Amino acid sequence: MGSETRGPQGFETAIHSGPNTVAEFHQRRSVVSQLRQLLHQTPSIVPLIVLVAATIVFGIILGGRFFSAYAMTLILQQVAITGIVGAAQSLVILTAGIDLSVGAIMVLTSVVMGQFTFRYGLPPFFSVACGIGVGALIGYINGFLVARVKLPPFIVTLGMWQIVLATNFLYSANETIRAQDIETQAPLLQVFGETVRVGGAVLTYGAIMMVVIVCVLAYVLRHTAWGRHVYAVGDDPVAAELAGVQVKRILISVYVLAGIICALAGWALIGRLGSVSPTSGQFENINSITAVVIGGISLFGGRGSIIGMLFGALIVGVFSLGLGMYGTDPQWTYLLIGMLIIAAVAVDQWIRKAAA
Amino acid sequence: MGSETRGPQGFETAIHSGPNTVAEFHQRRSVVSQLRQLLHQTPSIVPLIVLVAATIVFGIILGGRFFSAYAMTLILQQVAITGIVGAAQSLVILTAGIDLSVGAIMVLTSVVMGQFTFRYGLPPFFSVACGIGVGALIGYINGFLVARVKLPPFIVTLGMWQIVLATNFLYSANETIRAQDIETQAPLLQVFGETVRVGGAVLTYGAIMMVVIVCVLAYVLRHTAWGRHVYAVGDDPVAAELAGVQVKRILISVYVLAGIICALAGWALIGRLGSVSPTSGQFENINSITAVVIGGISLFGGRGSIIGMLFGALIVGVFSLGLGMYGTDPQWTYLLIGMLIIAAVAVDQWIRKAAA
Amino acid sequence: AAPAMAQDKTISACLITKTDTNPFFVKMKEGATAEAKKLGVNLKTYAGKIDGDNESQVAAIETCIADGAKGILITASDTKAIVPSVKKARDAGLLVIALDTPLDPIDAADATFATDNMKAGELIGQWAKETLGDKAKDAKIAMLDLAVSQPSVGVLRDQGFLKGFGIDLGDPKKWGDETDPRIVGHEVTAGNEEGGRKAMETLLAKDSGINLVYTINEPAAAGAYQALKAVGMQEGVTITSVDGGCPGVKNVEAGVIGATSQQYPLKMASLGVDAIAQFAKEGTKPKPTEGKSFFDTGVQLVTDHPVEGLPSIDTKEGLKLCWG
Amino acid sequence: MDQKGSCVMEPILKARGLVKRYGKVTALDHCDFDLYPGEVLAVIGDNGAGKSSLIKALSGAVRADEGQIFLDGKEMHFSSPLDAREAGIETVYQNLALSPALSIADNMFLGREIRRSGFMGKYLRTLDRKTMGRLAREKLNDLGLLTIQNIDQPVETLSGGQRQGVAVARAAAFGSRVVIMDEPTAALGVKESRKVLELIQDVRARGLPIVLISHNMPHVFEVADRVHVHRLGKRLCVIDPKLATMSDAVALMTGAKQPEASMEAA
Amino acid sequence: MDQKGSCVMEPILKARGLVKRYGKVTALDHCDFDLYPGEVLAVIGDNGAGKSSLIKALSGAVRADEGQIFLDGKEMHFSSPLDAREAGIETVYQNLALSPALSIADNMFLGREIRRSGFMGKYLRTLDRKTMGRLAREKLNDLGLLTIQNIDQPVETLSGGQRQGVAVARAAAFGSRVVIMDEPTAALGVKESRKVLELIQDVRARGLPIVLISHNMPHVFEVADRVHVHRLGKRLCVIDPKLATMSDAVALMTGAKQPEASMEAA
Ligand SMILES: Nc1ncnc2c1ncn2[C@@H]1O[C@H](COP(=O)(O)OP(=O)(O)OP(=O)(O)O)[C@@H](O)[C@H]1O
Ligand SMILES: Nc1ncnc2c1ncn2[C@@H]1O[C@H](COP(=O)(O)OP(=O)(O)OP(=O)(O)O)[C@@H](O)[C@H]1O
Ligand SMILES: [Mg+2]
Ligand SMILES: [Mg+2]
Repeated sequence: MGSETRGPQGFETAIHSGPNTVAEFHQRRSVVSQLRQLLHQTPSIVPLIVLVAATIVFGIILGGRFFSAYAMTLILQQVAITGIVGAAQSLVILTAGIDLSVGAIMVLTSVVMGQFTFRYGLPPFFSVACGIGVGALIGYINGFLVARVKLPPFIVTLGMWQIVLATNFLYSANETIRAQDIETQAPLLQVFGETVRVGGAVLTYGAIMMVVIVCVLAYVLRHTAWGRHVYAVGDDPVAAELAGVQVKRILISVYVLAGIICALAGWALIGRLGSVSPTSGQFENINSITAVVIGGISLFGGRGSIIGMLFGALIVGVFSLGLGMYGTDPQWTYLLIGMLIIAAVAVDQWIRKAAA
Repeated sequence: MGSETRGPQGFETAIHSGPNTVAEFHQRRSVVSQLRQLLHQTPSIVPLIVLVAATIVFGIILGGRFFSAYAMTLILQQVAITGIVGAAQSLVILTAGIDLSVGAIMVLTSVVMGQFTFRYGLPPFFSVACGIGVGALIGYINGFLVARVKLPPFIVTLGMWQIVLATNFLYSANETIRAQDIETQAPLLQVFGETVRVGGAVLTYGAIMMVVIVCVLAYVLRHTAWGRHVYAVGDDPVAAELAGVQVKRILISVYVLAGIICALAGWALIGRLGSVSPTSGQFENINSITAVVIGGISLFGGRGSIIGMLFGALIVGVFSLGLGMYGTDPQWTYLLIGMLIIAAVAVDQWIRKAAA
Repeated sequence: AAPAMAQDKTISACLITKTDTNPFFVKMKEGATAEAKKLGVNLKTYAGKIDGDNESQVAAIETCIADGAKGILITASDTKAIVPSVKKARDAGLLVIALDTPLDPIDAADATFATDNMKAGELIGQWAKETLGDKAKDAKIAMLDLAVSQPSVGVLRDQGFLKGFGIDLGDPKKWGDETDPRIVGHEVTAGNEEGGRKAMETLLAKDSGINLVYTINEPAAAGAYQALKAVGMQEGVTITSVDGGCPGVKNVEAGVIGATSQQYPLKMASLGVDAIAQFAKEGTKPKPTEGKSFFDTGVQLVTDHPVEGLPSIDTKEGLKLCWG
Repeated sequence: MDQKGSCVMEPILKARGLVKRYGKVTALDHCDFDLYPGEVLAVIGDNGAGKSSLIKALSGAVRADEGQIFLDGKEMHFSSPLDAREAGIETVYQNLALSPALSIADNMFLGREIRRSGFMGKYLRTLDRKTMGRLAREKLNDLGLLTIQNIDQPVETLSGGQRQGVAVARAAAFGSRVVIMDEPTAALGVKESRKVLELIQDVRARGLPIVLISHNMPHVFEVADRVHVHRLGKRLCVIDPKLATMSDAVALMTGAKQPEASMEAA
Repeated sequence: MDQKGSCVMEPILKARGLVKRYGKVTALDHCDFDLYPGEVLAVIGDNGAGKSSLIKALSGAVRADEGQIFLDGKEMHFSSPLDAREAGIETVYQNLALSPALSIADNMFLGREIRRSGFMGKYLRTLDRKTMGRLAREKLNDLGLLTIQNIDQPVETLSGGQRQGVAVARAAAFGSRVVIMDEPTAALGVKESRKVLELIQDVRARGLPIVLISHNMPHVFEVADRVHVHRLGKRLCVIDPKLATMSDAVALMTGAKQPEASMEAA
């Protein structure tokens, strides 16, 4: 057994005399590949470009009516709800999940805020808190089922969507609470409908809240440990777990936070509509997913930025307003938005493929 | 360099004198674990058990009315459309995809069959062929985008859903073709509405077609190379590709076949409604996904049986009819079905976890 | 107030419908478009995604304001919830006319051109009661409604029917709380054939003795008929409906539907467009019908089996007046 | 750096000037390759040198951006692993390429299923599970590689070593021209590795040439007839393990030494 | 089969009677384990013997069904890898546990991020990227393991060997009590493997005990102070590589031989 000496095997001695660099290769540098590289590094640039381009095109077609401060801020108002819900959706999708119940949570919480005030006569402040609590609770149930029982998010939230919506109709008895009543008895509920005017620009607090939520989340996702962990969980949950991320806790916190943001959206919805209407917002799940996808966040999780989602929502807003003003049949608008969705991911895919 | 002899390293000689078995372990055998094992091996047993249980419970509550041949076959009739569409959905989900456009394809193809006959005066047979062609074409576009452009199926079919639905409304001009007109001028379109009566049992050709499609697909998936490849693609597309499966071709063929099956569902829909109505079936995508999920097919692809989907559809049918006959508020029905979805996957998960 | 931007010479107006998939609204749109073309009004149309989609309608109103439209015609999805947005539009100087469905409160709009949906329901309810005669006492009624969210049209027609039939309504603002044993059950149909058939089947399984069917609209009625036909019960059961669309009236003619209450969306739409054109030129607003808080575009019972004391038109007449 | 002329045999598998780029990285940089009939050719090189990329290009798993591949002197254009397989090249990939939920038999016959004879097979395309199961068991037994009880159990229920065995057995059983193995023993224990090496020698004995990628020098020097040294995306040289030592090989692949004529294979 | 009594030191990491079942398989079957301060303990065994399962139980990645784990004599109940890490046990898992889309620095500090000092860090919980970047670079350089240009590049852009390096460096840099490495060299080339072995010796020189799982006998016998032989889910024996030969080790782990007192470690 002559070969059984301890220490490095003989043939390995040569290593130390070799160059100490890792394998390196020539790099090509064409303009296209450099562009792709840039786009890859900052994925929210693509939706930004599309947004600017769409705005310019509609501006040229529709002229001053569209390019006015009023119309521009109107878009912001119109996407406020989708933007806020989209922020919740982005969080969930970054963890490689999906939340089909966001719109339902939003409506139910707005109904809770309204009914607690008017049916039970609770102080509006307290009702709002209860609404947010309900949002957090539903989020917690979603999160619990996803993280602990390990059910696929699609199914959990598909079921929850139906459950919450049915609860909403049963609880509200399909009754709308009128704007006048809210105005006189509980103006706090409408606070996000208040506007700030700067020249022709009309900003609602709701729109401002959307921007604030997105900015805060962008900060949190990028600059805090929790944010990094959200990305890690979406990227590869097993690896994240082994690397010391508390995957279950992160997942649950994400769903709870999404529920809370949806409740804020519900509050903003009251401001936007003036009234509390249990039939609103049933399609917010599709709208928010659309915004997220056009904004370049990967449905497989772990990649994308929440700012992109905001651009995505605005793109849809620009298209709807622009096509509406142009006088297109609404069905054509849906058709174009359908194509936009596919085109957006196709571009995204192209960038990724190139720069991988 | 004494250690550099050719041939096995010295220390390896001991191997051949060792036992030649792979590592083996003790096996536990409790009743629960054996049950889990059985359930794991034949995943469609769970939905079957739920189905039987639900039928018995409703039978006890509702008595003879529910346990009649009429009510039983009625459920079959009511789930015929969902079952056919669910067969298409199952195929797609087995490849780890999802098809949100199934319902839209179904409606559009039924409209094409109707309008081609009545607007252009084409022979019904030809119109039906055109409808099936349209279904295949849309399926092909979906498949192309998924397989070749490599876009996520969720996005592709989300966009396609909106595009097809908008096209449907634009093309049909929202006009219904009346049952009487079809009956007199193009009875072929209604053929799947014809009934076969056996005692109190009333079977439509549509329901029979559903059973036939499911059985044929069950055979194909289990006993042909194509079927095995569908599972392999859903299981791990990269591995399947390397192992010699033509992944792209399989994916495209699956989406095309799904489109064709949806077109057949569209034909069956005309039979069921008597008329051609462009507003029907918009939520068939959600219904079919629900059936697939309750039936135990994994949304991650590669696992589950199409027979399970049929049981899943029947479970939903039993619940809606049972609750409807019991006189539950329709809202409660929605709520219960939402819970059913979550419960179904929770049970499934439990089985998998145990037997993995 | 938002500025009415570019002062185009052409008058522009908006039509906002609940959905653009229901034939009723599609026809309304066609009527409005035709009238607008005649008057040289630039009409843009908007719609919600489903019945009850209030948000899309709010966005549509805002778009119209931004677009500098002179007036808005709206069939509100949520008659209460839309009010603040309507107020915004009126504050911005637009004429807002509610079509088909009055707002709540009704004076939230400048004018209302509407069918009385409660009345429409009452007519078929009364007709059914008279037609069944003595059997009305122990009728078995299937109620095929619109949606679980109970949008107001659905509630008004349903409750109108029951009122006309002489059933105690409970809370007239919602269906499903009645205790009369003659009602077999309420099911929802989404207002289309598929839903109509499934709902009918479910109720038939519940009680195969059903002999009277109320349906929210004629597509649902057609679906219900298919379900009855499938079990060979089409002869003994009376179906009533609301709308008066051409396929519906033809179904009355064919005996599929016993009676339907016909409304006039084309009339509503063209009257609305006229009113906006008038307002833009002269600044005058339309006046409501004498004795009512809205301009009633009328509803008539269409049946080939008229009953004593209930004015109705036959299907020949109905076909002349039908929409689409 | 060219193959020394004096060889009378034509290479069975030959590649010239292969280039493969991944974004910024050039994984193959005008790489040449020669495999002669009946030999075991080892490919060695640093991590990231491009060995797997070379193998993938040869087996159709990726398409090279430039360059040509010849099988028996005929230029081939493989656009999928299936093409290569149909030409007789079987590959064990570094990441195995087994479908976890399918059975062992299904996996072995994936993409080359056997249909029943007669009507059922011809028109209904029914698979002949019995024959496939029998053949799969035979092949596994023949190779003496595994003691697997149930040929129908899903691959995911096997241990890592057993899976590796199935993949290797599949390639060895079906390869008709060339068998390629990318690090077949990386995750294997001492005993399991030994079985794979024995298998390689069995296959060579059947006359099939084998390409073996490995980081394990003793294994390489034990079974290889020639050693292709890969460095920085190209073939640095081909050495003869009987003339060169492991130290030489390591020195060459890490760049500590330049190739010398004395070590090169004929 | 118990540890021979005569050892004066207490094990730093000790396990008794660990049981772990996966469905039908019992991956750990009343397994014992002892790691003494300052030593390199190698764990060897066949594929599927349960080595990774043992390591996962020790590092909190899975929860054992039965049995106890002691760190410095105190019984521990790890319910997640984080718990174990906070107790000072760092692990390199067989499948690395890196997040591909995150940067090298992010990965190194995952779960132990450093916050800024002052208001930003305390109330806004802002991360101190600068410090983390600097420290990450220092650790990587200290270990002389990698020549990585950009500490902020995503891990997915690294080659397999470089990734392995990041994982090993992370464990070595942060382990305060015990470092566990599960086949750290399986996918590595000769040069890269050598660096990892040198690193192991560096870490031992710093006084940290190491658990090394490997199928590579020469490596094991080169660096290990004691060798834990794992067979059929339990510890068969612990041998002293200075007393026993590689042949003995292989014979033991494959079941060709029963443990003898003469080989066992003190
Ligand atoms: N799909 C891919 N996308 C991007 N880069 C890739 C891809 N596959 C390989 N590379 C890169 O190409 C180079 C060569 O990789 P390859 O896998 O061929 O190396 P290798 O010699 O097989 O290394 P190892 O010994 O670690 O398996 C590496 O730098 C790797 O990062
Ligand atoms: N997550 C799991 N689910 C089911 N079975 C598992 C799981 N992890 C491990 N096993 C089984 O447990 C047994 C021991 O596996 P383990 O990974 O601990 O072996 P190992 O000694 O590390 O092998 P290797 O040397 O191949 O890494 C094997 O039979 C394996 O199939
Ligand atoms: Mg490789
Ligand atoms: Mg292991």
